[in-house]
Amino acid sequence: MVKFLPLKEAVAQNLHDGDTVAFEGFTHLIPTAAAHEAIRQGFRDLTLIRMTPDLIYDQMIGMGMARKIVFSYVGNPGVGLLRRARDAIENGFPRAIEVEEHSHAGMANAYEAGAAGLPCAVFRGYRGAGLAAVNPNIKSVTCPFTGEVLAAVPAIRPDVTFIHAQKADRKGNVLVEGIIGIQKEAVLAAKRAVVTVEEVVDNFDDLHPNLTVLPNWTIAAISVVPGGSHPSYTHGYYERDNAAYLEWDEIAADRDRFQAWMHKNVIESSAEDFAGRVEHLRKAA
Amino acid sequence: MVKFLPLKEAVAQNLHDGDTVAFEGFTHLIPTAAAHEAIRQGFRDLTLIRMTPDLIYDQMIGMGMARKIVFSYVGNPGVGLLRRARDAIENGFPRAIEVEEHSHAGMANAYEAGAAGLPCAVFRGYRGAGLAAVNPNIKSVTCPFTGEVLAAVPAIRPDVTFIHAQKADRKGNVLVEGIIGIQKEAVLAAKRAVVTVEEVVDNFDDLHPNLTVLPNWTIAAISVVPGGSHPSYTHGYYERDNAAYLEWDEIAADRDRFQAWMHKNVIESSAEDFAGRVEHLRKAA
Amino acid sequence: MSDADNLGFTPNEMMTIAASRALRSNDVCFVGIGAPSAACNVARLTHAPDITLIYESGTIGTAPDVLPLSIGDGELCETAVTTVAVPEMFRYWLQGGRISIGFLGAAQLDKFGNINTTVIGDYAHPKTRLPGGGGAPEIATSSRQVYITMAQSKRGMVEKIDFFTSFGHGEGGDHRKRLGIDTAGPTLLITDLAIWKPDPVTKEFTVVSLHPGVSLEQVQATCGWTVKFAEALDETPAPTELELKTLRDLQARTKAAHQGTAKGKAA
Amino acid sequence: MSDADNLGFTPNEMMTIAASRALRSNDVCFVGIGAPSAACNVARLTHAPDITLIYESGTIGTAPDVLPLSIGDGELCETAVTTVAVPEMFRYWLQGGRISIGFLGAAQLDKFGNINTTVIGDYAHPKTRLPGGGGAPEIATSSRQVYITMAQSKRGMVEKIDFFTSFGHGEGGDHRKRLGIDTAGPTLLITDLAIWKPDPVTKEFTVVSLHPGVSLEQVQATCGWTVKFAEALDETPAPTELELKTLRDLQARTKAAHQGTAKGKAA
Repeated sequence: MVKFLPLKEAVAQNLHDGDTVAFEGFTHLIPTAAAHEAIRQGFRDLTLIRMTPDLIYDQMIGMGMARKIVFSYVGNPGVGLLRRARDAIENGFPRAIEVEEHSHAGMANAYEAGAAGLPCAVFRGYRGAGLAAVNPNIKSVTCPFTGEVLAAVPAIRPDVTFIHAQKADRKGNVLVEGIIGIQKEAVLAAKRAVVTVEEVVDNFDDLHPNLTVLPNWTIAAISVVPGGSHPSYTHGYYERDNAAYLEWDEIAADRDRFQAWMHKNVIESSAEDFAGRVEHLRKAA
Repeated sequence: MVKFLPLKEAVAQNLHDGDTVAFEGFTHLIPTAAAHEAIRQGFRDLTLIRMTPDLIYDQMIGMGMARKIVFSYVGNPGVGLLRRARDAIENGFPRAIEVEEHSHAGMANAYEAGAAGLPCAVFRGYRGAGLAAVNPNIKSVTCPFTGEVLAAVPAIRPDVTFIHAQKADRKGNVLVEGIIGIQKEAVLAAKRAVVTVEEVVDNFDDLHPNLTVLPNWTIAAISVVPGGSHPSYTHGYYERDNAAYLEWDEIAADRDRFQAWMHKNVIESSAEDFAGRVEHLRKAA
Repeated sequence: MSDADNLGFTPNEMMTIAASRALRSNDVCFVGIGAPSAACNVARLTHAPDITLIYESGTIGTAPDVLPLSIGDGELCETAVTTVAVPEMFRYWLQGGRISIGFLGAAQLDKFGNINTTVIGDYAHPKTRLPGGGGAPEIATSSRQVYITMAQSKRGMVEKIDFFTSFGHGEGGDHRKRLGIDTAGPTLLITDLAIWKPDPVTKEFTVVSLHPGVSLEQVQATCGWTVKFAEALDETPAPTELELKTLRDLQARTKAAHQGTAKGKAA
Repeated sequence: MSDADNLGFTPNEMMTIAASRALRSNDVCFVGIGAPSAACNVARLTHAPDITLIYESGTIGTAPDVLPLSIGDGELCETAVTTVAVPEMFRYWLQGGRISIGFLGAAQLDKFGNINTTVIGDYAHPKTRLPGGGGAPEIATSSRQVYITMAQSKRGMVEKIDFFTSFGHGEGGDHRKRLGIDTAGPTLLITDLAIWKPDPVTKEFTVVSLHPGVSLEQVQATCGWTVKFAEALDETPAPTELELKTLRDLQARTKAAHQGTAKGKAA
C-alpha cells in the first residue's frame, strides 16, 4: 500500500544501483525533482528508459549514472540536441553507454504491453526503417488470419517508474490530467511506482469519473513536491519554462559549465527549492 | 463530415441488408432507439456484433433480422436468459442463426484492434476454455522473445456502428461519459458510425480535456433522440429501468406475446416516443 | 433442510456471509453479479472496508449503496475511484495481473472447479443456450485466485460439465501448469451448505467446513459427485448479528431500487 | 538569394506559406515541430479553418494561439477537442489510418523522400548523434500522404542519407508496395526555394514550381543530387498580405511566449 514519504526517502527506498528505471513525462509533468534526488543519491549503472529523454536524462547521463538508455527521441524538444547524451554516445564521456532505440510507436506499444501484462507488443511499424536493422529487440509476428507481418517489441517492465502528477487525495489515489502521455502505462508496467505531486487534497469526490486516476494500491510512494516538474510544467499549476530549455542548450554544451551548474542547482540543492523556481510561472488567477 | 439527421434517415442512409453491424453499449448507453428504427425499416441478413447482446438483440433476432451473431455474453444482465435468442439458437425460430462466440476479453481486444487498424488482436486468453475448440476464429501467435503462446482473434471491423451518447456540440463532436464501455473502439473500428444523443449543446469549451470525445470527422450521422437508450440509462440524464428488464423476461418467453409487444412498442411507435418513456426515471434535480 | 425460521438465517444468507469472510481489505476483487456481488459488498461494509471491488464494466474501487442488477449500473460508476474503458479493464487490470480474487458463480460446476455457463447439451445443438462466459474465461486464468459461490444441487454440481466455459483445475493435479496457466485457480468454493477447498495434490474440492445444522448427508444429496470430506471438519460460525443486518439491509435497499421506478417516482 | 528586403518576404516565409496552401479544411494532419507546425497553423488561420491538427503528445483538433516550442506545450491541450494518452494516439489515430497528412521535417533527405534525423556517420559510432525519429517511422508509413518541408542545403539534401529514420519511396518505383506499405508516402516537398512532387513512375522528387525570384541554378546549387525539373515549371504565387501578416503575427506571439517568463511576469 502507498506511503507518503519525503522525496529523499521515497527515492532511497525504491531505487537501487543497476535498476531499470523510467522517469516518464511527455513534455508535460516531467519528474525533474525525483531525477535530481536520484542524482544527489548518486546511483550507478542504471538502465534509463524514456520515450523522450530530455534535460534530466542529459543530466543523469552527464553525471555518469547510466549504463544504457532505451528511448525513441533523445532531444531537447523544440531546441535541438542533448549535448551530454551526445558526448556519451559519440565520445564515451564520462562513460560509454549502451543504446536501445525505438520509434515512439514502438515505445508506446511496449509500455502498453507492460501495463497489460503481455510479454511483447504487436503493431504495424518500422517498415523500411533503419532501426529494425540495428535493434535486435525489433522482431516480427505474422497475423494468423491475414498473413500480414507485424512488428513485435518486448514489453517494457521497469523496476521502478517515477512520474509527477497534479495531486493525490489523502488515501493516496493520484490524479494525472492534461497531456497524460504514457504515465499511466509507465506506472502500471513497473514493479514499483513513485509519484511526486503538487499537493494533497482531502478527497476526489468531485472528480469526473473518467479522469486518469491511479488507485493507491498501484503506487509505492507519494512525495509532495510543489514545482517538482520544473522546467517542464504542470497543467493547472504553472507554465513551461521555455527559457530554461533554451538556456540548457548552452549549459550542456560545455563539460565544465555543466558540472558547475549541476553542483549549484542539483547537488547543493533540494526538493524544497522547486517551489521557488515556478513562482513566476504560475498564471494570474 | 458528420450530418445531423432525423433518426429515420440516419439509419436508412447508413445501414443496409447484409451489413455487419454493432449496436454497442455496455449496460449503459444502449442504443435502443436506433435498433428499433432498424427493426421498423426491416433489414435482413444482418451480422449482429456486440459484447453483451441484450434486449435489442433479442428483439432483432426474434424479428428474424439476423443471419449471424458475434458476442461474448448473450443474456439479460442480472435477470437471466435471452429467450428469443435461445429460440433461434435452439430451435431455429424464426430462422436459424450462425453463432460466433468469444470471451469479453476476446471481443474487447478485437474491437481495440479494429480501432487500431490491426488485422488481429493478441492477448493472453482462452487457456483451457472450451470456446477455443468451437470457434475457428480463435488462433494463436507465439511471442518471438519469450516463446509464450498467446491467443489471437481477428479485428472487428463493422460496416456500421450505432451508439448512444450524452451530447453533441453544434460542430458534431460527441461526448460519452460514465461507463464508457467499448463505444469509442466500436465507433473507430467501424466504416461508418451513427450516434444518437440526448441533446445538442453550443460547444464543449468547458469540458475537461481528457474526457471521451469523438471528433466530428469520425462520425457519419448524429440524431437527437432524448431517452434513446431506454430501458438502459444515460448517466446524468435518467436511470436504468430495471423493472423493464425484469418484465422483458416474461414478454420474450412467449412467441405471440413477443410479437404483440413488438408491434405495439416498436413497429407502431417512433423515435419520438422515447422521451416519454424515461420521464419517470429522471432524477430529482 | 434448515431455514431462517429454525436458525435465524437462510442457507443463502450463510453462503453469502461465509464468502464475505474470505475477503480482506487489501484484496482486489473482480466481481461477478449475484451472490459474488453481495458477498463482496458485505465484506466491504463489515470487516474489509478498504477492499477494492472491480466490475467488468470498467468501474474500479466502487462502493455501491445498493447491489447492481447488471454489471454496469450507474451506481457503480458514481461511487468508483475511477471508471475506465472495457478494453483497458481487460488488458491493464485483469490481464495485467492486478486482481487478487476473481469471484465467479456457476450454472454447472465439477469437482475440479471447472465451470459451465455456456450450454446444456451439445454446443452446436444445445438443449439450453445459457448466456455464456462473458469475462469468466480470463477471470479464471488471470486472477491470482478464484473463489466460487453457488447453491448446491445435483443439476448444478455434476461429475462432468457440458462445456468448459472457464478452466478450474481441469482434470486436477498440475493441469493448469501444463497449459501454461501460472495462477492458482479455484482455491475456495462456498455453497449454501459448506465451505470447500481443493486438495493440495489432486485439486479435487473437499468439504472443510459445514454450515450450522448441515449434515454430511445433505451435502452429498445435493451434489452430483461422490463428496470428499476433510478429516477435521469445521463448523462454519453462524452469521453474526452485524453480518446479517448488513446483508439484509443491503438486499432491502436493492429490492426497493430494482423496482426500477422506485427512485424515479420520488422525483 | 532573395530576401525580405527585395521581395517583401523571406525564403523561409515563402516555404511556410507554400506549405500551408497545400492543406485543406478536411485534412487531418499529424504535425511535427518547426516549419510543419507553422505551416499547419497558418493554414488553419487562413483558408482551412476546420483543419484537424494532431500533435503526437495526444492533442487532437488543437488550435494554439502561439506555436508550441515542444510537441507537448500546455496551449495544445487547452485548445484541443480532446487529449488522449500517447499509446492511443499511436494505435487508434495514426496506425488506425485516420491521418490524411503526416507533416515531417528532415535533417537529411534524399531524392526519394527518405529522411534521416538519427545520426550523421555510422550508427554504432556516429559523428553526430541527432535526436532520432520519434514518431516519424510510423508517421511516414501510416499517414495517407506525407508532406516534407526543409530549407535547402547540400548538407541536408544528399544523394545518400546516412540512416533511414523514416521510409519515403526507398529506392523509388514500387519499393513501398514491395515492403507491404499501402500508403502513398511523400507526395510533396516544399523547400525555401521550390515545390517538388515525386515523378509518378520513378518517385524521384521533381521541381514543379519555383518560388518568386528563384533560379534553377539556385535550386541545383543547394541540392546534393542532380535536380530534375518539370517541363512546365510554375512560379509559386508570392505570399498574400493576409498570409504574411498571419504568419508574422503568429511568430511574434510565439517569440513573446517563448521568452518563457513573458506571461508569468504579467502575473
